[in-house]
Amino acid sequence: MSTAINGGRGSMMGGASGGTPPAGAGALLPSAEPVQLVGPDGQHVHDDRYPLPDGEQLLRAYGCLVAGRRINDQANALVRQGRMAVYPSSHGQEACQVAAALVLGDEDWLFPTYRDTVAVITKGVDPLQVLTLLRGDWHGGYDPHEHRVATQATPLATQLLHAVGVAHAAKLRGESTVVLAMCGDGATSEGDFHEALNFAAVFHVPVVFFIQNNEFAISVPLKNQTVAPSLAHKAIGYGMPGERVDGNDLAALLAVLGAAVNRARDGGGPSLIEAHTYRMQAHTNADDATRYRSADDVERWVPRDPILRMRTYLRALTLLGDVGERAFADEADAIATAIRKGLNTEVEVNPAELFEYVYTEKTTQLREQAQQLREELARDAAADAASVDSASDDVEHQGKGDQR
Amino acid sequence: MSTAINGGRGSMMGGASGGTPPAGAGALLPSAEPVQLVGPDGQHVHDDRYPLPDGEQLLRAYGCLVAGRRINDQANALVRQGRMAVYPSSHGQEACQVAAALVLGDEDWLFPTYRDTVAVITKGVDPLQVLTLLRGDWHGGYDPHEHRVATQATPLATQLLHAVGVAHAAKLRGESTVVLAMCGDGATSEGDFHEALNFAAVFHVPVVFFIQNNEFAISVPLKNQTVAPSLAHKAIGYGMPGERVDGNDLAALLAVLGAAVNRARDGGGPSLIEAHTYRMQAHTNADDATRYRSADDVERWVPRDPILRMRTYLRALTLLGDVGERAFADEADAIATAIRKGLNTEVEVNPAELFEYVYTEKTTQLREQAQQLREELARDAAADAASVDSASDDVEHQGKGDQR
Amino acid sequence: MTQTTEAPAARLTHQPEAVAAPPARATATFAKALNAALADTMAADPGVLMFGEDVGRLGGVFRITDGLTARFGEERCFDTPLAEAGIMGMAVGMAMNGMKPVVEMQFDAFAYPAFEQIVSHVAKMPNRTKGAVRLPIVIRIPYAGGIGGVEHHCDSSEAYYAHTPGLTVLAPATVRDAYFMLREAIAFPDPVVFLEPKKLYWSKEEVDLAELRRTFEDGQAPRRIGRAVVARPGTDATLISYGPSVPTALAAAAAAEEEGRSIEVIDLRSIVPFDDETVCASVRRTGRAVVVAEAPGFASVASEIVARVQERCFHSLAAPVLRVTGFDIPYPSPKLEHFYLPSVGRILDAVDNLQWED
Amino acid sequence: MTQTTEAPAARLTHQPEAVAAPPARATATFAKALNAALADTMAADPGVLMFGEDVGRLGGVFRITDGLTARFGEERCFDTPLAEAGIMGMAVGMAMNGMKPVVEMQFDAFAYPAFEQIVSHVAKMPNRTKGAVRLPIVIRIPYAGGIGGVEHHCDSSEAYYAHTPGLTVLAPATVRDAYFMLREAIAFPDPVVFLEPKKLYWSKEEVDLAELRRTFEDGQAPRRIGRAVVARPGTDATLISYGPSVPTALAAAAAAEEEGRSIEVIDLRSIVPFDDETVCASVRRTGRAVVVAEAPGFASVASEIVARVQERCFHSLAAPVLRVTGFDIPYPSPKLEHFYLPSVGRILDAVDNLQWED
Ligand SMILES: Cc1ncc(C[n+]2csc(CCOP(=O)(O)OP(=O)(O)O)c2C)c(N)n1
Ligand SMILES: Cc1ncc(C[n+]2csc(CCOP(=O)(O)OP(=O)(O)O)c2C)c(N)n1
Ligand SMILES: [Mg+2]
Ligand SMILES: [Mg+2]
Repeated sequence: MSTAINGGRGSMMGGASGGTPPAGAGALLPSAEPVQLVGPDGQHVHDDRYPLPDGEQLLRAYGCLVAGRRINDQANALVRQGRMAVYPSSHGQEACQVAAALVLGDEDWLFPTYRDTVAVITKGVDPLQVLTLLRGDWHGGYDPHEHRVATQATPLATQLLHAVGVAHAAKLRGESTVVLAMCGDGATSEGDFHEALNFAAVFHVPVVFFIQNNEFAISVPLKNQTVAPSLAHKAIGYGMPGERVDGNDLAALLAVLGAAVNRARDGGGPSLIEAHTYRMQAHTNADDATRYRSADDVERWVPRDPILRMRTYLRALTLLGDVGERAFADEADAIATAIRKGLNTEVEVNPAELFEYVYTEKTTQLREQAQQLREELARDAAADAASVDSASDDVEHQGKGDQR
Repeated sequence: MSTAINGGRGSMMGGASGGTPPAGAGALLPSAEPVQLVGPDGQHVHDDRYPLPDGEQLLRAYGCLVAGRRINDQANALVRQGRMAVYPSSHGQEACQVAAALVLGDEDWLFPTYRDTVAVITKGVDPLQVLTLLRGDWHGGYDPHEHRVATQATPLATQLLHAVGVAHAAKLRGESTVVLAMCGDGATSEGDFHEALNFAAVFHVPVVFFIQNNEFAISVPLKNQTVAPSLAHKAIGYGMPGERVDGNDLAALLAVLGAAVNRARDGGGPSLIEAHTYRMQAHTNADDATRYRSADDVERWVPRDPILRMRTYLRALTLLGDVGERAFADEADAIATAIRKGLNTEVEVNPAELFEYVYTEKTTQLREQAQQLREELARDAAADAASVDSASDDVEHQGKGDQR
Repeated sequence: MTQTTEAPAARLTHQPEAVAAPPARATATFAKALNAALADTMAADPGVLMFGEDVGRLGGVFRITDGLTARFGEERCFDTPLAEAGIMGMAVGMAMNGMKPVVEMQFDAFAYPAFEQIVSHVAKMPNRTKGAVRLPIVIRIPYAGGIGGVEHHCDSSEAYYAHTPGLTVLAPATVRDAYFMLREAIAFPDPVVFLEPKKLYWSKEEVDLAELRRTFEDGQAPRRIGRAVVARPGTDATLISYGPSVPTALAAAAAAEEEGRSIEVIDLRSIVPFDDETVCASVRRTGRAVVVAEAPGFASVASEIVARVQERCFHSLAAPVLRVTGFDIPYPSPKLEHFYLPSVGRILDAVDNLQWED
Repeated sequence: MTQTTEAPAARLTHQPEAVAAPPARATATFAKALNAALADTMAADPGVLMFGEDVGRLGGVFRITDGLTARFGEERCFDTPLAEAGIMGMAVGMAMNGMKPVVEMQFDAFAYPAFEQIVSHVAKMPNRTKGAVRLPIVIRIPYAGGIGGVEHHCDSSEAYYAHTPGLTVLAPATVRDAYFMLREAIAFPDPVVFLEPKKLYWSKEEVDLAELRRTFEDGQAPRRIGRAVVARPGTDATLISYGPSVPTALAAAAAAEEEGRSIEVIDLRSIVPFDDETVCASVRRTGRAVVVAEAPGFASVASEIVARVQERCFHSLAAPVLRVTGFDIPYPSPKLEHFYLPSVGRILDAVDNLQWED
C-alpha cells in the first residue's frame, strides 16, 4: 500500500516562481492583510507578488486536502472507539498541513508538531507509523531520516532549533536542503522560538518558519498570547522577512510557502510565515472547548473551510468534476481504511525494548535492570501458568498492576 | 557619608514632558537614526519629539556622570591591587548608567546587571554594599527593598522577567511604580528576553526595557548576535514601541528614557529603548580584549565620550565653570575615597551565615550541617592553638585548604 | 499535546469520578481538595495569585483551578502567554513585590524551560540577599506517571528540585494531605515545589472539605512540611515512600500481611526538608527497609534515602536498604508503562530479598 | 559576569601557569590537553564542529578552544548568539544531520537555560526514535568551584545530568584523562555531558600531547567511559571520588599514610555509566568507604554511590559508607568557599569515623 498521499513525488513547487523577496528593513514587515489568492467564495483574488499556482498543482493538492480531512475524521473516530488515546486534530487547518508538505522536495526536511499528522503523512510517512505515538506503543513510530520528517515535537518550540541545526549542517556541506519548521501561535511565546529565529537569521540558514495561527493555545486565545500587530511582525526583529497568509487558502499557502522555500534554497536565508486559520475542534479529544469558546465563534469559520473554497474554485474552472471527486474520495477512503485496519490490529509490545535504545550500547546498569525485568516477567508467567485463577490479562496488569 | 550620588532625590524627570507616545503599528518602529540631542561636538541637535532637558537637570546629571567615571576608575584600581576579584567596568557607558537611575523616582524599581554598578550607586545604594559581590564576601551586599534596586543579575536576561513581575504586582495594587530593567546587547538573544517583553506587553505593565548596546558580548560582536535592522526593531514583535538613542548622549538618554518612564507611569505600557554605546574597556579585568578587537576600533569611540560632550555643552552655556567642575570632582573624589577605604578594610566573614539564609527557618539537615562545621572549626582552632607551627592564616586555609 | 481530565486515556489506572454526583457521605477527590485549598487561601489572603497556562477559563487541564477566575476575577487567577520561564520569572518579581504567587506548570516536563529561573533565582534569591528578599512562591507541578500519558507528560522530576538547596519539595499522597499541604505551602515563607501525583487526582477519601478548612484556619492542622507520617504501622520491615508510590506501598504491605509479614509504610510527604527522625525511628525498630519511588533510581531521592538510612541506622540493619524505583530509562509509552512502574509484586520481591533468616 | 583565565581571581587555589614558557620536559596543563584533544579530533574528523559563546576568536573564557577557529575556519569553530537553549537545540539538529557537534556551556549554571533541550531531547531522542536518530553530541561544561568565582560560576551540576537517563556523564581528573576522555567522548555515538573541573584547568602533568594523540589514534588508549580507575591503591578504606575532588582525596590518602592508614582512592572518571565492578571490588577488599564529592550531598551522585555500595557490599562493610560533600546550600561566595569544599581534614575526619576497632 502506498501511504504517501502525494504519491511520494518531490516538491510540487520546485522551481515555480513565487514572490520576489523584498529588500530593505521596512520590506521585512508583512503585508497589511494576509495574502489571499482564492477567497472563501472560491474566486481568485489577484496579488501582484504571488501568481496563482497552476491548475494541475492545485488539483493534486486538493486531493491531498480531501485525504487530510479524511485522516482527521478517521483518527477522531478511532479515539472515540478507544483505539487511540488521544488525537490533536487539524480539522480546518488541512490547507496548511498539505501545503507545508507539498512545497518541499524529497531532499527537504519537515519539522512538525503533534498537531501536524496530516502534514507528516502528506510528506510520505506511513500513517500507521505516524499514529504509533498516539496509539501508545512507542514515543515515535517512524524513522525521521526515511522521509526527512522529524518526530512530532511535544515540548513547544523546541523543534524549531533542531530545524535550524539540520539546515545549518546541510548548508555547511553545501547541500540544497531546505527545512520547513512548523509551530502554533502559542508556541511563539516560548524562548526557544526566539532563539531559533535569531540563530537562523544570524547563520543565514535555509529554514522557513511556518506558524499556524489557529487562534488558540488549548484554551488561551491569541489576545492573551501577544498584542503584536501580527505574529509575522516578529520577523523584522530578527532581520528576516515576515509574511501573512490566509491559512484556509490552499493556493495562497502553496504560493507563499513555495516562494519562501525557493528563497531559502537560493541562499536568501530564513523567513517567517504566519497562516491565519482556526482550530475547528477541541485541542484534543480530551479537551472541552465549550469551557472557553462558544459554538458561534466556531460557526463563523465554517464558511471559510479550506476544502469548500478550493472545490468551488476547481469545479468552476472544470478542473474538478464528479469523476475526479470520486477518485479523490476513493483515495482518501483507502487511506482511512488502512489506518482503521492497522489500528484495530493489536500490536505486541516487547518490554525488552525498553532498555534497547537508551544508549547505542547498553550500560552495565541497564543490562542488570533488563535482566531483572526479564526474570520478574518469567516468574510472573510461571505463577500465571501455575494458577488458572490468576491469569493476568493485559488490562489487569496495567489496571491494578499490583498483583504479584 | 551620603552614598547616593544624586543626593537621594527622586526622579529628575518626574512630570517632565517627553515625546508623545506614537499610535498605530508602524509607529512602534524606532526612528531610523538613534535620537541625539547633544552631538559629540557638544552642540544641541534639534529633535521634534524630544525637547532638551533643562540646564539645571543636565548639570546635576553631569555631576553624576563625573562621579560614575570616577567609580569605574577606582574599582579598576582596586582590582589591580587585588582588593576585588573582578570588575565589569561601564567606562564609556556612564551616560546610560546615570540616566537609567535619574529618570526613576524613589517609588520606582531598577533592575541592573553586573555591569551596572554606577547605575545602582546613582539610584542611592551604598557603593560599599554594592561592591560586596565583587569583593567576594557575599553574593549580594544590599537590601533590594531599601532603594528599590534589584540585585545585579548575572544569569543574562533573567532579571527582565523579575522586573515584569514587580511591575505587575504594583499595577495590581494600583501603585504608580515604574520599573526600568537593563540588559546588554548579548542578553537580547536569550529566551528570557523574549518572554519578558511579551509578558510585559500582554499584561500591559509599566516596564521600560533598556538595552545598552555596547557592541560586544564579551568577545562576540553585535553582528554575530543579530542581523536585525536594530535591537529596537524587536519591539514591534511584542506590540510595544521601540526607540533608539545615542547612548553617549546624556541629554538624549534623559529625554528618551524619561519619556518612556512617563508613558509607563501614565498607563501607556512597556517600551524598549536601545542605547548605542561602546564598551571602552575589556569585558572585565580578567578579559583580554586584544584577542578580538583592535585598539583602533576602541579609539574611534574616544571622541564620542559622554562626559566630554556634556562638558563642552554645559561650559559653552556657562552652566558649568571651573568652580562647578571642582565641586563635582571633589564629590567624585569623596566617593572614591570612601570606596577605597572601605575595600581596604578587611571584612570578617562568618561561616555560620552560610546556613542562615537558605531558608527562613533552618531545616534539620542544615542545623546538623552547621553544627558539623562549627565543631570542625572548633577542632581546627584547638589544634592551631596547640601547635605554634601550624597556625593557619586565612590564605593558607584557602590556598591549601587541605591541612588538617 | 496535552491530555485533560475530561476524557482521560482509555487505559487510565484511576478513572475520574463524575464530580457532579452528590455523594451519600462527604467525599472529595484529591483534585477537588487542591481546588478547595486554592479557593480557601485566595479567599483568606488577597495577596495570593494563581497563574499559568490554561488555568483561567479552562480551570487547568486537570481542573485544579476550576472556578477560581470566576470567583476571584481575572486579576487573581489568570492565563499567561505560553512560556514557563516567563511564568516563573514573573512569579519571582511578584513575590519580590509583596505577592504570593502560585504557579502551575502544566506537566512535569514542561517545567524544564523554567529550570534556570528555578535553580538560579527561586532557590537562591533569599540566600543571595541574606533574607532581605524572601520568595513565597508555590510551584505546582502535576507529576509522575501511571495515567497512560504520552511522552513528556509523566516525568518524575523530584530529584532535580530536591538536589537544589533553597527549595522545599513536597509530594502529598492523600486527599487530606493535598488540602493541608497546599495551604501550608502557600503560607510558607519560602519557595515550595509542590508535586501533585497525577494518578492520584481522581482518588477519593471521605473528607468534608469545609471541615478541613476550619481545621486549617483554626490552626489545628499539625505542620506537615518536614514531617513524615507512618501511613501503616508494622514491625518487620519499613517501606519508605512518597507521592504516587504511597498507595502502591500500602497495597504491598496489605499483601504482605496475608503472607504473615508486618510491614510499616512511611509516607514522607516532605522530601525537603527530610524527616530523618520518623524514618530512622521506624528502621531502627524494624531493621529492614525498602525505598519505593517512581523516578529512575540513579542519583535520585531514593538514593538519598538509602544513603541516609544506612548512615544513620547502620547497626540496626539486618540487610541492605533496597530500592524499588523506575528503571534508568526515559518514561515509557502508555502501553509499556506498567513494566516500568514500581508494583506490589516488585516491592514484595524486594522485601523477600531483605535476608530473612526464618 | 565572567572570569577568564588571563587574570583569575587573586585567591585562586590553582594559579594558572604561564603556558608560553617552554618546560624542560614535556608537560601540559589540563586545559591544554583538552585543547589538543579538540584540535586533534577536528583534524581527524571533518564532521566535528565546536561552537558556543566566545569559543571563536577569544578561544573560550578558559581558552580551551584557543586557536581552533584560526586553524579550522569559522565554519568549524564558531561563536553563536548568546543563548544556551539555542546552542543545544541547534546541536541536536546538526547531530541529526550527520555532524558531531561539541558545544561549550560557558559555566555550569549557564547550562540551565538549555535544560529542557538536554533532558527532553538530547537525552531522549535516540530512545524516542528507536535508535534511528543517534545524537553524537558532546556538551562541555566547565564546572564546580574552588576558583574563587562569583555566584553562578561554581555550581556542581552533575546530579541533574546523572539522574537523566540517556546521558553519559564524564568528569576527568587528570591531564591524560582529559585528553583521552574528550576524544573518546567525541567519538562516542551517544550524547555526553563532559564535566571539566575548573580548578584543575591549570594543573599540570608530565605528558607529551603528541604521544597521547598517537596512542589514541592507534587505538591503544583503553576505554575510559564506564571505567573507574584505582588512582592510589590501599587496603584499609576506599575513597570514591571523581573530577575536582580526586586530588583532594589523593591528598587525604597521602596524609592518612603518615598516620599509618592505607587508603585506596578510586577515580570514577565516568559517572554514567557507573563502574560497579571496580568500586565494589575495592570496598569488598577494604570494608570501609567514604564518598567525596563537591556538590551538595542531598539526592546527589554521592548519594547514589553510597546507595549502590551498601546494596552490593553490605556484608563486607565494617561501617556505614560515609559522605564528604558540599553542604546543602547554594555555592558560597569566594571568601567563604573554603568552608564549603570537601577538604583533606574533612575527609580524614570521615575516615576516622569509620568505626575502627583498633
Ligand atoms: C514547553 C511546553 N509547555 C506546555 C505544553 C503543553 N501544551 C501542549 S499543546 C499546548 C498549546 C499549544 O498551542 P499552539 O502553539 O497554538 O498550538 P496548537 O495546539 O494550537 O496547534 C500546550 C500549552 C507543551 N507541550 N510544551
Ligand atoms: C545565561 C548566561 N549565559 C552566559 C553568561 C556568561 N556571560 C556573562 S556576561 C556575558 C556577555 C554579555 O553581553 P551583553 O549582554 O552584551 O552585556 P555586556 O557584558 O556587554 O554589558 C556572558 C556570555 C551569563 N552570565 N549568563
Ligand atoms: Mg494554536
Ligand atoms: Mg554588550
